[in-house]
Amino acid sequence: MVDLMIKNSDETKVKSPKQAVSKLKNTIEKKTVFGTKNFNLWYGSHHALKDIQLDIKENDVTAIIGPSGCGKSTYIKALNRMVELVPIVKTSGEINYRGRNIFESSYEVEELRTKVGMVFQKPNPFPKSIYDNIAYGPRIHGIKNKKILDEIVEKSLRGAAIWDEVKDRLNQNAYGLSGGQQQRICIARCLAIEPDVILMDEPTSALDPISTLKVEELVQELKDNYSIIIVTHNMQQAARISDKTAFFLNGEVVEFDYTDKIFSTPRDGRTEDYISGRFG
Amino acid sequence: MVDLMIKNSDETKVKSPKQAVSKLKNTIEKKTVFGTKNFNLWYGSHHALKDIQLDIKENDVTAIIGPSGCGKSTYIKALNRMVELVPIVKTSGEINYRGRNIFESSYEVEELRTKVGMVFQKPNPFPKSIYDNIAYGPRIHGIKNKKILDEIVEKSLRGAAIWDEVKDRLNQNAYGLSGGQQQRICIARCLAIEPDVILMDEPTSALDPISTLKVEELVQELKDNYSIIIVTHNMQQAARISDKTAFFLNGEVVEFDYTDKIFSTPRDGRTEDYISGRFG
Amino acid sequence: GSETETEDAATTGSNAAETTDSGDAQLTGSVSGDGSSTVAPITEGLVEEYGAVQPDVKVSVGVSGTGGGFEKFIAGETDFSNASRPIKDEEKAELEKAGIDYTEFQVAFDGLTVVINPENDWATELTVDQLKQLWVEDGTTKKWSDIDPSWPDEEIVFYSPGTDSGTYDYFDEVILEGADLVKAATLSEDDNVLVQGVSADKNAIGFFGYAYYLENEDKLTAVSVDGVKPTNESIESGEYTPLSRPLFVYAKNSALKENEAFYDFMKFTLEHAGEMAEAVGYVKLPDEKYTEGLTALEGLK
Amino acid sequence: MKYIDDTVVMKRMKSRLQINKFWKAIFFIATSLALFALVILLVRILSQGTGYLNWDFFSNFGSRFAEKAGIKAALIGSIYLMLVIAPVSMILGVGTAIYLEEYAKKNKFTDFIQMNISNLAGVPSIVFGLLGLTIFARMLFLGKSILAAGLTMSLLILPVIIVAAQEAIRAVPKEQREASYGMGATKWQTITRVVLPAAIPGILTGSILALSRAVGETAPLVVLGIPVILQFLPDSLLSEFTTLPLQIYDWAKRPQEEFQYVAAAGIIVLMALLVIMNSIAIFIRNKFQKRY
Amino acid sequence: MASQGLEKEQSVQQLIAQSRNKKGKKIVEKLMPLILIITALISVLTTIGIVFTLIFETFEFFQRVSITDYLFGTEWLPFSGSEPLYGVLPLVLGTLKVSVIAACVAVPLGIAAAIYLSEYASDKTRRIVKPILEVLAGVPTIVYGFFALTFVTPLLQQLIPSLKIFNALSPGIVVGIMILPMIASLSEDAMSSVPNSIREGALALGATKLEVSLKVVLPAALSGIVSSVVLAVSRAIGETMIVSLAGGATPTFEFNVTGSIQTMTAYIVQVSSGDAGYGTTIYYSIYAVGFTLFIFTLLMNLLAQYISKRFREEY
Ligand SMILES: Nc1ncnc2c1ncn2[C@@H]1O[C@H](COP(=O)(O)OP(=O)(O)OP(=O)(O)O)[C@@H](O)[C@H]1O
Ligand SMILES: Nc1ncnc2c1ncn2[C@@H]1O[C@H](COP(=O)(O)OP(=O)(O)OP(=O)(O)O)[C@@H](O)[C@H]1O
Ligand SMILES: [Mg+2]
Ligand SMILES: [Mg+2]
Ligand SMILES: O=P([O-])([O-])[O-]
Repeated sequence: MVDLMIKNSDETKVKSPKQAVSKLKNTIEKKTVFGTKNFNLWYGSHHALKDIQLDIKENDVTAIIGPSGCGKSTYIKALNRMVELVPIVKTSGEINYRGRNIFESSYEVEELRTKVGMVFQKPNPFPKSIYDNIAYGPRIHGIKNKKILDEIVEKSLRGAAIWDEVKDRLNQNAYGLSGGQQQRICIARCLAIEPDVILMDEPTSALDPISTLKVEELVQELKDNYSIIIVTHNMQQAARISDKTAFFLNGEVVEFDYTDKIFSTPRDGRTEDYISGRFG
Repeated sequence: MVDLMIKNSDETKVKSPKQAVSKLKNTIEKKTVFGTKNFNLWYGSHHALKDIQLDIKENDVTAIIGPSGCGKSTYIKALNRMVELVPIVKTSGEINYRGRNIFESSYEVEELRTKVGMVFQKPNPFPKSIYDNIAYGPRIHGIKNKKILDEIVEKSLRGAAIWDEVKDRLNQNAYGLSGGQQQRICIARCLAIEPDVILMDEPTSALDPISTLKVEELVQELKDNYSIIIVTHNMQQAARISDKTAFFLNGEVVEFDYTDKIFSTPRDGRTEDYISGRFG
Repeated sequence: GSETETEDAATTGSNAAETTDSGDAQLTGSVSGDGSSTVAPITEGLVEEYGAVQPDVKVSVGVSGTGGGFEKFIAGETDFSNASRPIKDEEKAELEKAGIDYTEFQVAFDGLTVVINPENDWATELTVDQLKQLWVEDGTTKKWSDIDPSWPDEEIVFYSPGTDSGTYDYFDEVILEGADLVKAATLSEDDNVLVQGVSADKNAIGFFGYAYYLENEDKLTAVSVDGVKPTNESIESGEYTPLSRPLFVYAKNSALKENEAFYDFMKFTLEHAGEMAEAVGYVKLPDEKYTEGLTALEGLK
Repeated sequence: MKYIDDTVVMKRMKSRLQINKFWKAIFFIATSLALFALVILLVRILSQGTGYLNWDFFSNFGSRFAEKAGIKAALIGSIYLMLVIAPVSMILGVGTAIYLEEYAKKNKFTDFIQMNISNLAGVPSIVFGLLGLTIFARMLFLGKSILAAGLTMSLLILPVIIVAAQEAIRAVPKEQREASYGMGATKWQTITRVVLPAAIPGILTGSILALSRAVGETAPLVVLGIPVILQFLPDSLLSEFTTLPLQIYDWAKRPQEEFQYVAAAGIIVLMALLVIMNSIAIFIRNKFQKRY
Repeated sequence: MASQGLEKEQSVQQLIAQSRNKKGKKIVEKLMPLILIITALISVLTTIGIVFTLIFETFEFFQRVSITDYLFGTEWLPFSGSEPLYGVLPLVLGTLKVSVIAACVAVPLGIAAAIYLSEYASDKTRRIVKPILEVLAGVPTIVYGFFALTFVTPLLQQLIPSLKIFNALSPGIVVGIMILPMIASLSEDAMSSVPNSIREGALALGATKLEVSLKVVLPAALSGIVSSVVLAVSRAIGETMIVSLAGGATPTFEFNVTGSIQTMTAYIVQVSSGDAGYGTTIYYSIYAVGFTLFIFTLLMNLLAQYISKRFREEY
């Protein structure tokens, strides 16, 4: 896979010296967060992910695009083993998180998930106060000290760029907020346990344009500290915010490369068809 | 409104003589099916449609585009008064169907809806056999003769380009079909009462690419006999299949014009932003 | 009832010193009984009055019917059982099997009263034979004229207590001598319904406890049996036969011994049953019967 | 060729609309009829019983005199009974529901439990009475105590509570659970901190309705032999006691006419208790109506 | 990871790591499913308990009375001094009469009310009427019993002079009133769970509400409606106090509904609150009747489940 990556980037038409340097740096220096090897996944007899090979690098924003039903959500949910909540799921192959196969039987899912946070398609705050929403993660992991919790809540809400909007009503129910605010609360909730990676499954698809913009900006800010993997059906969004893009089709990775490469000169005809809106 | 139309088409850059002729013909000859005058709609206190002015012509495919929540579905549902199923809805202004205001108190909705068929976003066949699905409409209108019903069913299924796929299993439950097939069954069901206008609310958004293509082709065929109004969030789709496009934003009609005009040289900056994917 | 016994043993211990014979001393403890719905009103009155004398003794009485009461008595769940008929042989055997010794006390008379509609002026006096003729099932549809040709040629409407009541049993035994009761009869466990039925229909006849008749004297006519009308006097004196039946309380001997409160309550019962019976519409026994009972009770202490 | 003749369609339209109106009226009348039955029932009871409703009625024990008869023992007994039934049935019911909804795999055994629960829901209450008599009163030596009756009634309403709790738990969106798991929460943490708090209104509503059924039940208590004549209040779970429906049943069977009115007064109290419980349920349902 | 904000320069992940691996959490995680499965088994134990309680005494009963006499006998005369007869059919017939009458009252009214509430009534009406109906379902059955005996029967006697004080008609109607809310409420649930999209599909074709209700919603909700009816009827079969009070105590094998009857449940009440001695055949007979009743309701319930599984609509 690493070979392939280098080959890919060789093929890329380098547009500017700066870009070239940054890409080279990426390939050489950036550590792999998630290494996916020959990964297959079945829902019962339905083969939803086929032989996935994909290396996701530290501090990148990686976008996953593809038409409905191609397996985007399935893949991202495999990364924190959320997909196992569906009882009929079977997998083969490996997904290595920081070098260790997460499907190893000794790997505790709870441990993995404290490292790999997730933001969902529909904002899903708990029907609790804003404060309790953010404090939920730290609390379940045994942090009870009120002062520390207060700090974590503030820091996370600031991190999710929503502190100013809610600081005066931390005790109100999170469902009183607008959809966009709710989604940022969910991001803040995720930040509260300071994960290493953040998975986002179409985080803006239920939001209005302005909220979408805010979340997109937030993603750009977060990438300094987190590795982010984002599923989106909005190609412009992928183009705007991601460093790399993977195009999924029918459970396969058709193409995975730098985002500008994918959107300017895709290697695969199907990628081109999809990007130009011929289907999906 | 008619003035506006002419003005609009004057501004359009005419691309070929043939097109020019057709447009001219349109403007002069085509009758108005739905004339919307100063139409407002509120959900409780939420002003969802604001002062809509829109004239929809006979045998056109009119696309309605716009970001989520802008009022597309609300508008299309106002055209057959489906929107009244929401009890808190209030309206003002007029929508004239073939010259008569559908909100007149003496206008029976049942009568209107026999004339104005509708296809929904999610396929919604009845949990009955395919045959009974199609025959439902004619039956409620009192057609009991088995031979006539048979003919109507066949003709409608052919019209919806699904006859060959289902002719051998007309007695099976419609829910056994794929999503795309179900959607064409719903179109056939709508054709069976021979409506004058067909409203379609994102008819392909729940479908796979191939089914989408089939439905799109079908729309093109149907326009010879029906006036079609189609809501879509897929701009390429609007560009591919419609004659005219209305762009909605926040409950207002920002721009309404020939589709090629909208997609090539929109008058309004917001239209351009939307089309180029800057939001939505 | 094992835990009741231990609990009671403790209370007996603490009170044993001062309680000699009368109920002056304050007792605690609990007493439980069950059984006949016929006897229940008397017991209820007694429990109510006893509460004033011994407020800390908890007496509870269920109304499961004579048979239901015995069932619980046999299971050892109750200290005493009210009955509107003498104990049956099966029940005796079961009690023996369960190792429960008991004593039978009579507490009052109930005069089973045969009633007719006030408009009925022909059947106010009946003999036991006529009663049997009326009530026995013989496969025919009965008319008044079948009994006496001078009576109307109209169908008789029968009302009887439910087949599972002591009242029915007693009537069946003494009048029908074990033969089946007429099938056309309307049976009800609720005596009020019988009152209602007879008072609404000119051709109706029914029977039930004396108390129900007393309450509804204005709506019903009581039939003289073999020339005797049911009254307090005729029942007490034994003149009203064979339809006056004794009502019983069966007490568990071991409980009388071990449970001071129960002993005291039984004593109170025998001392006051007569007046209470009259108060709720039954008939008291001749005084010597109660004295006999008290003597027997004394011996069981 | 056109199959649908516009003029025919329009002609038929009138009669179709008329038929619609006619049936709407029929459906409305049917609904009203049910409500009307309730009104008659209430009016009758109120007109008979209000005369006997006074403070003495609440503060007196039973009596052989109608004027002195009160429901103290029965009312307190019914309330005590509820205090046993509520926790027992809710712990068992909610526990079962959590097991079935959150833990149980979809297999034959789970199906069997589920089927068993629906069957139990249909078992006549009197059969539960026989069960309670044999198991609780006799085998476990609980006699005619509050505990024995409470356990019997708990089993009687258990299926209802299980089903209500299952529905409430199922109604918690799976996104809520996913959010919790996504933060590394364990299953039990997710259940106690996310699922149950969200499901509590539904569980309570269902439980209160089930409890109100238990309060009105008579038949199992008759079989258990719960006493009607007593002049004391229960002081422990093993005390004997009586309940409202039994007391009412006993009064209604008395020869004296006045006791019919006393019974009606008892019914008013019982119905008031039920209406209060139902109102609490409705209040909870409306107050905590799902917000997601 | 960024952790500047926190005191002691500790990151949240470090704090988490510290409190990880506490034994308690793991034990709870393992223990709870076990505790919960025990609670789930209580319901199974209850059934087993019921079956065993009934079976032992029923067995004793059949030592004394032959099964064929019991199952096919048309005379139920347990109290007859001369020759007691234990043919259960009159009790079954009494039960059926009441249940059928109850169903005749409750099914049409209940479904009509369900249609009204689900398809015609406004949200507000529904929110008010449904709880009121639930009150009706919650009225204690003894209250209904006296209602039947002292109100409905006299009323009916004005219309049908030949009606006896005890009859099948009046308790049948009142049991019908009692189960009506159950049918209305459960059917309404079934109908409102038919997705609105399907309703809209029909309305958009110009169908009237009636046509939508009867030809689309009703068939789609049929399994739910039918199983609500079956459940309600099974409730009617098991109903005790109403029939004890207003049905009478005369088991007859006749098909009229104006005369006194006895149901299986009423017989059990009669004996368990009556005079029959412990250990007598009569005493054992209530368990046999209870068992019969149990089988009846079991069959009804299985039928309801079968219907709702077999005919569940997919949409
Ligand atoms: N719980 C499930 N059980 C069975 N099949 C499933 C399940 N979830 C998803 N699938 C199937 O797996 C395939 C991939 O689904 P997935 O949700 O990953 O698609 P997606 O790319 O996220 O689509 P979308 O853009 O609609 O979210 C689809 O064919 C879907 O039908
Ligand atoms: N039943 C309703 N009650 C209250 N508000 C509603 C209702 N339906 C829609 N709205 C509001 O009206 C506005 C327009 O909604 P509408 O469904 O017409 O949008 P749309 O353009 O069709 O969006 P989408 O692309 O998501 O379908 C939105 O703000 C929505 O929240
Ligand atoms: Mg997805
Ligand atoms: Mg829409
Ligand atoms: O309750 P009984 O007196 O009829 O047994």
